Amino acid sequence: MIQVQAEDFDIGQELKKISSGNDGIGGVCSFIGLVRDFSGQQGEDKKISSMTLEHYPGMTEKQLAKIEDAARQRWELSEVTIIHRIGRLAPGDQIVLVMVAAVHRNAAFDGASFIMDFLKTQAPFWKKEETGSGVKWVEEKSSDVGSAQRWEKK
Amino acid sequence: MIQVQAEDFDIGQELKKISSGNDGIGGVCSFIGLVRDFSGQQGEDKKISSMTLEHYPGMTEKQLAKIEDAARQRWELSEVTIIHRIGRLAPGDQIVLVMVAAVHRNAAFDGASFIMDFLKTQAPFWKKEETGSGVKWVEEKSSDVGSAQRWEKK
Amino acid sequence: MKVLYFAWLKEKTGIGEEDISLPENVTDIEGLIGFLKNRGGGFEKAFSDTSLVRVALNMEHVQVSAAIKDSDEIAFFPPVTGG
Amino acid sequence: MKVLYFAWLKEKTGIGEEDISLPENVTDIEGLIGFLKNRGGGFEKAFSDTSLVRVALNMEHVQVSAAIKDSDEIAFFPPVTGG
Repeated sequence: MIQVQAEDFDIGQELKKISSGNDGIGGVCSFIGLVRDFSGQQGEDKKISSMTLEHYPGMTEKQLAKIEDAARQRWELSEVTIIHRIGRLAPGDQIVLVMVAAVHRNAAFDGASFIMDFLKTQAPFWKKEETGSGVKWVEEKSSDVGSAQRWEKK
Repeated sequence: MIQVQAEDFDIGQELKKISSGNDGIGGVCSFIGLVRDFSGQQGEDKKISSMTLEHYPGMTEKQLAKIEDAARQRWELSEVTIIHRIGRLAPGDQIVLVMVAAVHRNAAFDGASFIMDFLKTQAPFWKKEETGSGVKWVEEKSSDVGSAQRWEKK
Repeated sequence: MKVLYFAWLKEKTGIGEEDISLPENVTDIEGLIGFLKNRGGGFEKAFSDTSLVRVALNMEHVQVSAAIKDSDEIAFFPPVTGG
Repeated sequence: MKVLYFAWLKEKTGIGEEDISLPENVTDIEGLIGFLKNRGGGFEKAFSDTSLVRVALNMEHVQVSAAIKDSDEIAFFPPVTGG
Protein backbone atom coordinates (compact mmCIF):
# COMPACT_ATOMS: atom_id res chain seq x y z
CA MET A 1 0.00 0.00 0.00
CA ILE A 2 1.43 3.32 -1.14
CA GLN A 3 -0.03 6.57 0.10
CA VAL A 4 0.92 10.23 -0.19
CA GLN A 5 -1.14 12.31 2.20
CA ALA A 6 -1.25 15.47 4.30
CA GLU A 7 -2.78 13.64 7.27
CA ASP A 8 -0.76 12.01 10.00
CA PHE A 9 -0.65 8.20 10.30
CA ASP A 10 -0.66 5.72 13.16
CA ILE A 11 1.98 2.99 13.16
CA GLY A 12 -0.15 0.70 15.34
CA GLN A 13 -3.07 0.84 12.93
CA GLU A 14 -0.82 0.24 9.92
CA LEU A 15 0.69 -2.77 11.69
CA LYS A 16 -2.77 -4.15 12.40
CA LYS A 17 -3.80 -3.70 8.75
CA ILE A 18 -0.98 -5.86 7.44
CA SER A 19 -0.73 -8.43 10.22
CA SER A 20 -4.29 -9.22 11.27
CA GLY A 21 -5.51 -12.42 9.64
CA ASN A 22 -2.05 -12.98 8.21
CA ASP A 23 -0.51 -15.41 10.71
CA GLY A 24 2.25 -16.58 8.38
CA ILE A 25 4.20 -13.35 8.93
CA GLY A 26 7.23 -13.84 11.16
CA GLY A 27 8.40 -10.29 11.48
CA VAL A 28 7.64 -6.71 10.62
CA CYS A 29 10.31 -4.03 10.26
CA SER A 30 9.18 -0.42 10.30
CA PHE A 31 10.98 2.84 9.81
CA ILE A 32 9.52 6.21 10.74
CA GLY A 33 11.20 9.44 9.71
CA LEU A 34 10.51 12.46 11.91
CA VAL A 35 11.01 16.21 11.45
CA ARG A 36 14.11 17.10 13.44
CA ASP A 37 14.21 20.38 15.33
CA PHE A 38 17.51 21.53 13.84
CA SER A 39 18.76 22.19 10.33
CA GLY A 40 21.92 20.31 9.47
CA GLN A 41 22.45 22.23 6.23
CA GLN A 42 25.96 23.42 5.40
CA GLY A 43 27.30 23.44 8.91
CA GLU A 44 24.36 25.42 10.19
CA ASP A 45 22.66 24.31 13.34
CA LYS A 46 19.50 26.33 13.49
CA LYS A 47 16.21 25.62 15.17
CA ILE A 48 13.54 24.69 12.67
CA SER A 49 10.10 26.17 13.22
CA SER A 50 8.43 24.32 10.34
CA MET A 51 9.07 22.13 7.33
CA THR A 52 7.02 22.07 4.15
CA LEU A 53 6.98 19.11 1.81
CA GLU A 54 6.19 19.49 -1.88
CA HIS A 55 5.90 16.60 -4.33
CA TYR A 56 5.19 15.72 -7.95
CA PRO A 57 1.76 14.05 -7.95
CA GLY A 58 1.69 10.99 -10.15
CA MET A 59 5.44 10.63 -10.44
CA THR A 60 5.73 10.11 -6.68
CA GLU A 61 3.37 7.15 -6.68
CA LYS A 62 4.98 5.75 -9.83
CA GLN A 63 8.49 5.92 -8.37
CA LEU A 64 7.43 4.46 -5.02
CA ALA A 65 5.73 1.56 -6.81
CA LYS A 66 8.94 0.92 -8.77
CA ILE A 67 10.97 0.91 -5.54
CA GLU A 68 8.53 -1.52 -3.91
CA ASP A 69 8.73 -3.80 -6.96
CA ALA A 70 12.53 -3.75 -6.89
CA ALA A 71 12.50 -4.69 -3.19
CA ARG A 72 10.04 -7.53 -3.81
CA GLN A 73 12.24 -8.89 -6.59
CA ARG A 74 15.20 -8.92 -4.26
CA TRP A 75 13.59 -10.35 -1.11
CA GLU A 76 10.50 -12.41 -0.33
CA LEU A 77 8.24 -9.82 1.25
CA SER A 78 4.70 -10.49 2.44
CA GLU A 79 3.45 -6.93 2.81
CA VAL A 80 4.79 -3.46 2.10
CA THR A 81 3.31 -0.19 3.35
CA ILE A 82 4.72 3.19 2.32
CA ILE A 83 3.11 6.38 3.64
CA HIS A 84 4.67 9.78 2.96
CA ARG A 85 3.24 13.04 4.17
CA ILE A 86 3.16 16.34 2.26
CA GLY A 87 2.40 19.91 3.31
CA ARG A 88 3.43 21.81 6.40
CA LEU A 89 4.90 19.87 9.32
CA ALA A 90 6.34 20.83 12.70
CA PRO A 91 9.41 19.44 14.53
CA GLY A 92 8.63 16.02 15.97
CA ASP A 93 5.98 15.33 13.31
CA GLN A 94 6.05 12.06 11.40
CA ILE A 95 7.13 12.40 7.75
CA VAL A 96 7.35 8.88 6.41
CA LEU A 97 6.49 5.30 7.33
CA VAL A 98 7.94 2.28 5.59
CA MET A 99 6.68 -1.03 6.96
CA VAL A 100 7.74 -4.40 5.58
CA ALA A 101 6.40 -7.76 6.72
CA ALA A 102 8.19 -10.97 5.80
CA VAL A 103 8.50 -14.58 6.82
CA HIS A 104 12.22 -14.02 7.52
CA ARG A 105 13.58 -11.28 9.75
CA ASN A 106 16.49 -10.13 7.61
CA ALA A 107 14.29 -9.79 4.52
CA ALA A 108 12.07 -7.42 6.51
CA PHE A 109 15.05 -5.35 7.71
CA ASP A 110 16.79 -5.23 4.32
CA GLY A 111 13.58 -4.56 2.42
CA ALA A 112 12.65 -1.59 4.62
CA SER A 113 16.18 -0.17 4.52
CA PHE A 114 16.35 -0.55 0.71
CA ILE A 115 12.99 1.17 0.23
CA MET A 116 14.04 4.08 2.49
CA ASP A 117 17.32 4.51 0.62
CA PHE A 118 15.67 4.70 -2.79
CA LEU A 119 12.74 6.76 -1.53
CA LYS A 120 15.35 9.31 -0.42
CA THR A 121 17.06 9.43 -3.82
CA GLN A 122 14.28 8.62 -6.35
CA ALA A 123 10.90 9.77 -5.05
CA PRO A 124 10.12 13.37 -6.08
CA PHE A 125 9.66 15.08 -2.72
CA TRP A 126 11.27 18.38 -1.74
CA LYS A 127 11.64 19.81 1.74
CA LYS A 128 11.69 23.48 2.65
CA GLU A 129 12.85 24.39 6.13
CA GLU A 130 11.84 27.51 8.03
CA THR A 131 14.38 28.71 10.59
CA GLY A 132 14.98 32.02 12.35
CA SER A 133 17.08 33.16 9.40
CA GLY A 134 14.44 32.47 6.77
CA VAL A 135 13.13 29.79 4.48
CA LYS A 136 15.42 27.44 2.61
CA TRP A 137 15.10 24.43 0.34
CA VAL A 138 16.91 21.43 1.81
CA GLU A 139 19.85 20.23 -0.25
CA GLU A 140 20.60 16.68 -1.31
CA LYS A 141 22.76 14.77 1.18
CA SER A 142 25.71 12.85 -0.21
CA SER A 143 25.20 10.29 2.58
CA ASP A 144 21.77 9.46 1.11
CA VAL A 145 23.27 8.94 -2.34
CA GLY A 146 25.95 6.71 -0.79
CA SER A 147 23.42 4.72 1.18
CA ALA A 148 21.45 3.91 -1.98
CA GLN A 149 24.64 2.93 -3.80
CA ARG A 150 25.31 0.20 -1.20
CA TRP A 151 22.64 -1.94 -2.83
CA GLU A 152 24.17 -1.70 -6.30
CA LYS A 153 27.44 -3.22 -5.23
CA LYS A 154 25.89 -6.46 -3.99
CA MET B 1 13.95 0.46 28.33
CA ILE B 2 14.07 -3.32 28.72
CA GLN B 3 10.97 -5.23 29.70
CA VAL B 4 10.05 -8.91 29.98
CA GLN B 5 6.32 -9.28 30.42
CA ALA B 6 3.33 -11.54 29.85
CA GLU B 7 1.14 -8.63 28.69
CA ASP B 8 0.89 -7.50 25.10
CA PHE B 9 2.41 -4.19 24.01
CA ASP B 10 1.39 -1.40 21.64
CA ILE B 11 3.96 -0.18 19.10
CA GLY B 12 2.27 3.22 18.80
CA GLN B 13 2.50 3.86 22.53
CA GLU B 14 6.12 2.76 22.67
CA LEU B 15 6.93 5.09 19.77
CA LYS B 16 5.24 7.98 21.57
CA LYS B 17 7.21 7.24 24.74
CA ILE B 18 10.57 7.61 23.04
CA SER B 19 9.77 10.34 20.52
CA SER B 20 7.53 12.84 22.29
CA GLY B 21 9.49 15.80 23.54
CA ASN B 22 12.59 14.45 21.78
CA ASP B 23 12.61 16.42 18.53
CA GLY B 24 16.26 15.72 17.74
CA ILE B 25 15.42 12.16 16.64
CA GLY B 26 15.56 11.74 12.88
CA GLY B 27 14.36 8.18 12.57
CA VAL B 28 13.00 5.22 14.46
CA CYS B 29 13.46 1.63 13.30
CA SER B 30 11.25 -1.01 14.90
CA PHE B 31 11.09 -4.75 14.59
CA ILE B 32 8.16 -6.84 15.78
CA GLY B 33 8.34 -10.61 15.90
CA LEU B 34 5.03 -12.46 15.64
CA VAL B 35 3.96 -16.04 16.36
CA ARG B 36 3.71 -17.76 13.00
CA ASP B 37 0.92 -20.26 12.42
CA PHE B 38 3.18 -23.03 11.18
CA SER B 39 6.12 -24.92 12.61
CA GLY B 40 9.19 -24.86 10.42
CA GLN B 41 11.00 -27.49 12.49
CA GLN B 42 12.91 -30.22 10.67
CA GLY B 43 11.01 -30.02 7.45
CA GLU B 44 7.66 -30.19 9.23
CA ASP B 45 4.95 -27.80 8.22
CA LYS B 46 2.37 -28.15 10.93
CA LYS B 47 -0.27 -25.74 12.16
CA ILE B 48 0.61 -24.30 15.52
CA SER B 49 -2.20 -23.95 18.04
CA SER B 50 -0.11 -22.22 20.70
CA MET B 51 3.41 -21.24 21.69
CA THR B 52 4.74 -20.98 25.24
CA LEU B 53 7.76 -18.88 26.12
CA GLU B 54 9.90 -19.66 29.14
CA HIS B 55 12.84 -17.55 30.31
CA TYR B 56 15.53 -17.27 32.98
CA PRO B 57 14.52 -14.28 35.13
CA GLY B 58 17.46 -12.06 35.95
CA MET B 59 19.75 -13.45 33.30
CA THR B 60 17.36 -12.33 30.56
CA GLU B 61 17.44 -8.69 31.67
CA LYS B 62 21.22 -8.86 32.20
CA GLN B 63 21.86 -10.24 28.71
CA LEU B 64 19.49 -7.79 27.03
CA ALA B 65 21.21 -4.88 28.80
CA LYS B 66 24.58 -6.16 27.56
CA ILE B 67 23.25 -6.36 24.00
CA GLU B 68 21.87 -2.81 24.21
CA ASP B 69 25.23 -1.58 25.55
CA ALA B 70 27.09 -3.28 22.71
CA ALA B 71 24.77 -1.66 20.17
CA ARG B 72 25.22 1.77 21.76
CA GLN B 73 28.99 1.39 21.62
CA ARG B 74 28.79 0.62 17.94
CA TRP B 75 26.30 3.26 16.81
CA GLU B 76 25.05 6.58 18.13
CA LEU B 77 21.58 5.65 19.34
CA SER B 78 19.21 8.06 21.04
CA GLU B 79 16.73 5.58 22.49
CA VAL B 80 16.40 1.81 22.71
CA THR B 81 13.26 -0.11 23.71
CA ILE B 82 13.26 -3.90 24.07
CA ILE B 83 10.06 -5.68 25.10
CA HIS B 84 9.85 -9.47 25.11
CA ARG B 85 6.77 -11.44 26.09
CA ILE B 86 6.69 -14.68 28.07
CA GLY B 87 3.98 -17.25 28.72
CA ARG B 88 1.35 -18.69 26.40
CA LEU B 89 0.80 -17.01 23.02
CA ALA B 90 -1.38 -17.74 20.00
CA PRO B 91 -0.56 -17.49 16.27
CA GLY B 92 -0.47 -13.85 15.19
CA ASP B 93 0.43 -12.66 18.72
CA GLN B 94 3.31 -10.25 19.17
CA ILE B 95 6.41 -11.81 20.81
CA VAL B 96 9.06 -9.14 20.73
CA LEU B 97 9.53 -5.45 20.02
CA VAL B 98 12.90 -3.82 19.39
CA MET B 99 12.70 -0.08 18.73
CA VAL B 100 15.75 2.08 18.11
CA ALA B 101 15.72 5.85 17.65
CA ALA B 102 18.73 7.64 16.21
CA VAL B 103 19.74 10.87 14.54
CA HIS B 104 20.87 8.91 11.48
CA ARG B 105 18.70 6.40 9.65
CA ASN B 106 21.25 3.65 9.12
CA ALA B 107 22.26 3.66 12.79
CA ALA B 108 18.61 3.00 13.68
CA PHE B 109 18.33 0.14 11.14
CA ASP B 110 21.66 -1.46 12.06
CA GLY B 111 21.13 -1.03 15.79
CA ALA B 112 17.73 -2.73 15.70
CA SER B 113 18.98 -5.56 13.47
CA PHE B 114 22.03 -6.11 15.70
CA ILE B 115 19.90 -6.22 18.86
CA MET B 116 17.50 -8.74 17.27
CA ASP B 117 20.36 -10.98 16.14
CA PHE B 118 21.95 -11.14 19.58
CA LEU B 119 18.61 -11.36 21.37
CA LYS B 120 18.01 -14.49 19.28
CA THR B 121 21.33 -16.10 20.22
CA GLN B 122 22.13 -14.71 23.71
CA ALA B 123 18.92 -13.95 25.61
CA PRO B 124 17.71 -16.96 27.62
CA PHE B 125 14.24 -17.53 26.18
CA TRP B 126 12.88 -20.89 25.06
CA LYS B 127 9.87 -21.56 22.87
CA LYS B 128 7.61 -24.58 23.04
CA GLU B 129 5.22 -25.13 20.15
CA GLU B 130 1.93 -26.98 20.35
CA THR B 131 0.81 -28.59 17.09
CA GLY B 132 -1.64 -31.34 16.23
CA SER B 133 1.09 -33.90 16.81
CA GLY B 134 1.97 -32.72 20.30
CA VAL B 135 4.19 -30.30 22.16
CA LYS B 136 7.80 -29.68 21.16
CA TRP B 137 10.63 -27.38 22.20
CA VAL B 138 11.79 -25.26 19.29
CA GLU B 139 15.34 -25.98 18.18
CA GLU B 140 18.07 -23.44 17.54
CA LYS B 141 18.19 -22.17 13.95
CA SER B 142 21.57 -22.11 12.26
CA SER B 143 20.40 -19.06 10.29
CA ASP B 144 20.10 -17.14 13.59
CA VAL B 145 23.64 -18.10 14.57
CA GLY B 146 24.86 -17.02 11.14
CA SER B 147 22.98 -13.74 11.31
CA ALA B 148 24.66 -12.83 14.62
CA GLN B 149 28.07 -13.79 13.22
CA ARG B 150 27.68 -11.16 10.47
CA TRP B 151 28.48 -8.45 13.02
CA GLU B 152 31.71 -10.07 14.16
CA LYS B 153 33.26 -9.96 10.73
CA LYS B 154 32.96 -6.20 10.41
CA MET C 1 4.00 19.46 -24.37
CA LYS C 2 3.43 19.82 -20.65
CA VAL C 3 6.32 21.32 -18.72
CA LEU C 4 6.38 21.32 -14.90
CA TYR C 5 8.62 23.09 -12.40
CA PHE C 6 9.04 22.12 -8.74
CA ALA C 7 10.59 23.54 -5.56
CA TRP C 8 12.94 26.47 -6.22
CA LEU C 9 12.61 26.03 -9.99
CA LYS C 10 8.93 26.81 -9.56
CA GLU C 11 9.80 29.83 -7.42
CA LYS C 12 12.40 31.16 -9.86
CA THR C 13 10.38 30.63 -13.05
CA GLY C 14 7.25 31.84 -11.28
CA ILE C 15 5.13 29.03 -12.72
CA GLY C 16 4.37 25.46 -11.74
CA GLU C 17 3.11 24.17 -15.04
CA GLU C 18 2.73 25.31 -18.64
CA ASP C 19 1.72 23.91 -22.01
CA ILE C 20 4.07 24.70 -24.85
CA SER C 21 4.51 23.48 -28.41
CA LEU C 22 7.77 21.68 -29.02
CA PRO C 23 9.93 24.50 -30.42
CA GLU C 24 11.49 24.08 -33.83
CA ASN C 25 14.93 22.44 -33.89
CA VAL C 26 14.48 21.17 -30.32
CA THR C 27 14.84 17.37 -30.15
CA ASP C 28 16.10 16.72 -26.65
CA ILE C 29 15.84 18.12 -23.12
CA GLU C 30 19.11 20.01 -23.41
CA GLY C 31 17.62 21.85 -26.38
CA LEU C 32 14.47 22.59 -24.42
CA ILE C 33 16.52 24.03 -21.55
CA GLY C 34 18.30 26.32 -24.05
CA PHE C 35 14.95 27.46 -25.42
CA LEU C 36 13.59 28.18 -21.91
CA LYS C 37 16.75 30.04 -20.85
CA ASN C 38 16.38 32.29 -23.88
CA ARG C 39 13.17 33.61 -22.40
CA GLY C 40 15.42 35.43 -19.92
CA GLY C 41 14.37 36.65 -16.44
CA GLY C 42 13.38 33.95 -13.97
CA PHE C 43 13.93 31.23 -16.57
CA GLU C 44 17.49 32.30 -17.16
CA LYS C 45 18.10 32.28 -13.40
CA ALA C 46 16.42 28.91 -12.88
CA PHE C 47 18.63 27.22 -15.46
CA SER C 48 21.83 29.21 -14.84
CA ASP C 49 23.52 26.16 -13.24
CA THR C 50 22.07 23.00 -14.75
CA SER C 51 24.21 20.81 -12.48
CA LEU C 52 21.59 21.65 -9.81
CA VAL C 53 18.66 20.66 -12.00
CA ARG C 54 17.16 17.20 -12.38
CA VAL C 55 14.72 16.14 -15.11
CA ALA C 56 11.86 13.69 -15.46
CA LEU C 57 10.41 12.62 -18.80
CA ASN C 58 6.91 11.17 -18.45
CA MET C 59 7.55 10.72 -14.71
CA GLU C 60 10.82 8.83 -15.12
CA HIS C 61 14.23 10.22 -14.15
CA VAL C 62 16.29 10.93 -17.30
CA GLN C 63 19.44 12.72 -18.43
CA VAL C 64 19.26 15.98 -20.38
CA SER C 65 20.31 14.06 -23.50
CA ALA C 66 16.91 12.28 -23.58
CA ALA C 67 14.94 12.79 -26.81
CA ILE C 68 11.54 14.45 -26.52
CA LYS C 69 8.38 14.78 -28.59
CA ASP C 70 5.36 17.05 -28.43
CA SER C 71 3.17 14.63 -26.44
CA ASP C 72 5.67 14.29 -23.59
CA GLU C 73 5.43 15.56 -20.00
CA ILE C 74 8.69 17.08 -18.84
CA ALA C 75 9.48 18.17 -15.28
CA PHE C 76 12.40 20.20 -13.89
CA PHE C 77 13.31 20.09 -10.19
CA PRO C 78 16.23 20.09 -7.74
CA PRO C 79 17.63 16.81 -6.37
CA VAL C 80 14.90 15.14 -4.31
CA THR C 81 14.96 15.41 -0.50
CA GLY C 82 12.04 13.37 0.81
CA GLY C 83 11.92 10.77 3.56
CA MET D 1 25.37 -23.51 45.11
CA LYS D 2 22.18 -22.81 43.23
CA VAL D 3 21.57 -24.97 40.16
CA LEU D 4 18.77 -24.18 37.71
CA TYR D 5 17.29 -26.13 34.81
CA PHE D 6 15.23 -24.68 31.97
CA ALA D 7 13.08 -25.90 29.08
CA TRP D 8 13.47 -29.63 28.40
CA LEU D 9 16.26 -29.92 30.96
CA LYS D 10 13.73 -28.90 33.59
CA GLU D 11 11.27 -31.45 32.23
CA LYS D 12 13.81 -34.29 32.14
CA THR D 13 15.35 -33.62 35.55
CA GLY D 14 11.92 -32.93 36.99
CA ILE D 15 13.13 -29.84 38.88
CA GLY D 16 13.60 -26.19 38.04
CA GLU D 17 15.96 -25.23 40.80
CA GLU D 18 17.92 -26.85 43.62
CA ASP D 19 20.50 -25.92 46.23
CA ILE D 20 23.45 -28.25 46.47
CA SER D 21 26.84 -28.14 48.15
CA LEU D 22 29.73 -28.15 45.74
CA PRO D 23 30.61 -31.86 45.66
CA GLU D 24 34.15 -32.90 46.61
CA ASN D 25 36.65 -33.01 43.74
CA VAL D 26 34.35 -30.93 41.51
CA THR D 27 36.09 -27.74 40.36
CA ASP D 28 34.42 -26.96 37.04
CA ILE D 29 31.06 -27.29 35.28
CA GLU D 30 32.13 -30.43 33.45
CA GLY D 31 32.75 -32.04 36.84
CA LEU D 32 29.36 -30.88 38.07
CA ILE D 33 27.65 -32.40 35.04
CA GLY D 34 29.40 -35.73 35.79
CA PHE D 35 28.19 -35.54 39.38
CA LEU D 36 24.60 -34.80 38.29
CA LYS D 37 24.60 -37.58 35.69
CA ASN D 38 25.66 -40.04 38.38
CA ARG D 39 22.33 -39.46 40.08
CA GLY D 40 20.86 -41.51 37.22
CA GLY D 41 17.22 -41.38 36.05
CA GLY D 42 16.10 -38.02 34.64
CA PHE D 43 19.48 -36.44 35.29
CA GLU D 44 21.28 -39.09 33.26
CA LYS D 45 18.81 -38.51 30.42
CA ALA D 46 19.07 -34.73 30.60
CA PHE D 47 22.84 -34.80 30.25
CA SER D 48 23.15 -37.81 27.92
CA ASP D 49 24.18 -35.54 25.01
CA THR D 50 25.95 -32.48 26.38
CA SER D 51 26.33 -31.03 22.87
CA LEU D 52 22.66 -30.04 23.28
CA VAL D 53 23.21 -28.36 26.65
CA ARG D 54 24.24 -24.75 27.25
CA VAL D 55 25.51 -23.37 30.57
CA ALA D 56 25.37 -20.05 32.40
CA LEU D 57 27.56 -19.20 35.39
CA ASN D 58 26.17 -16.31 37.42
CA MET D 59 23.94 -15.40 34.47
CA GLU D 60 26.74 -15.27 31.90
CA HIS D 61 27.15 -17.76 29.06
CA VAL D 62 30.21 -19.99 29.70
CA GLN D 63 31.86 -23.16 28.47
CA VAL D 64 31.76 -26.35 30.55
CA SER D 65 35.45 -25.83 31.35
CA ALA D 66 34.54 -22.80 33.55
CA ALA D 67 35.71 -23.08 37.17
CA ILE D 68 33.01 -22.95 39.84
CA LYS D 69 32.78 -22.31 43.57
CA ASP D 70 30.11 -22.93 46.19
CA SER D 71 28.62 -19.43 46.02
CA ASP D 72 27.92 -19.62 42.26
CA GLU D 73 24.61 -19.84 40.44
CA ILE D 74 24.75 -22.34 37.59
CA ALA D 75 22.04 -22.87 34.97
CA PHE D 76 21.61 -25.61 32.38
CA PHE D 77 19.41 -25.12 29.33
CA PRO D 78 19.09 -25.87 25.60
CA PRO D 79 20.25 -23.31 22.99
CA VAL D 80 18.06 -20.23 23.34
CA THR D 81 15.16 -19.66 20.93
CA GLY D 82 13.60 -16.32 21.81
CA GLY D 83 12.66 -13.41 19.58
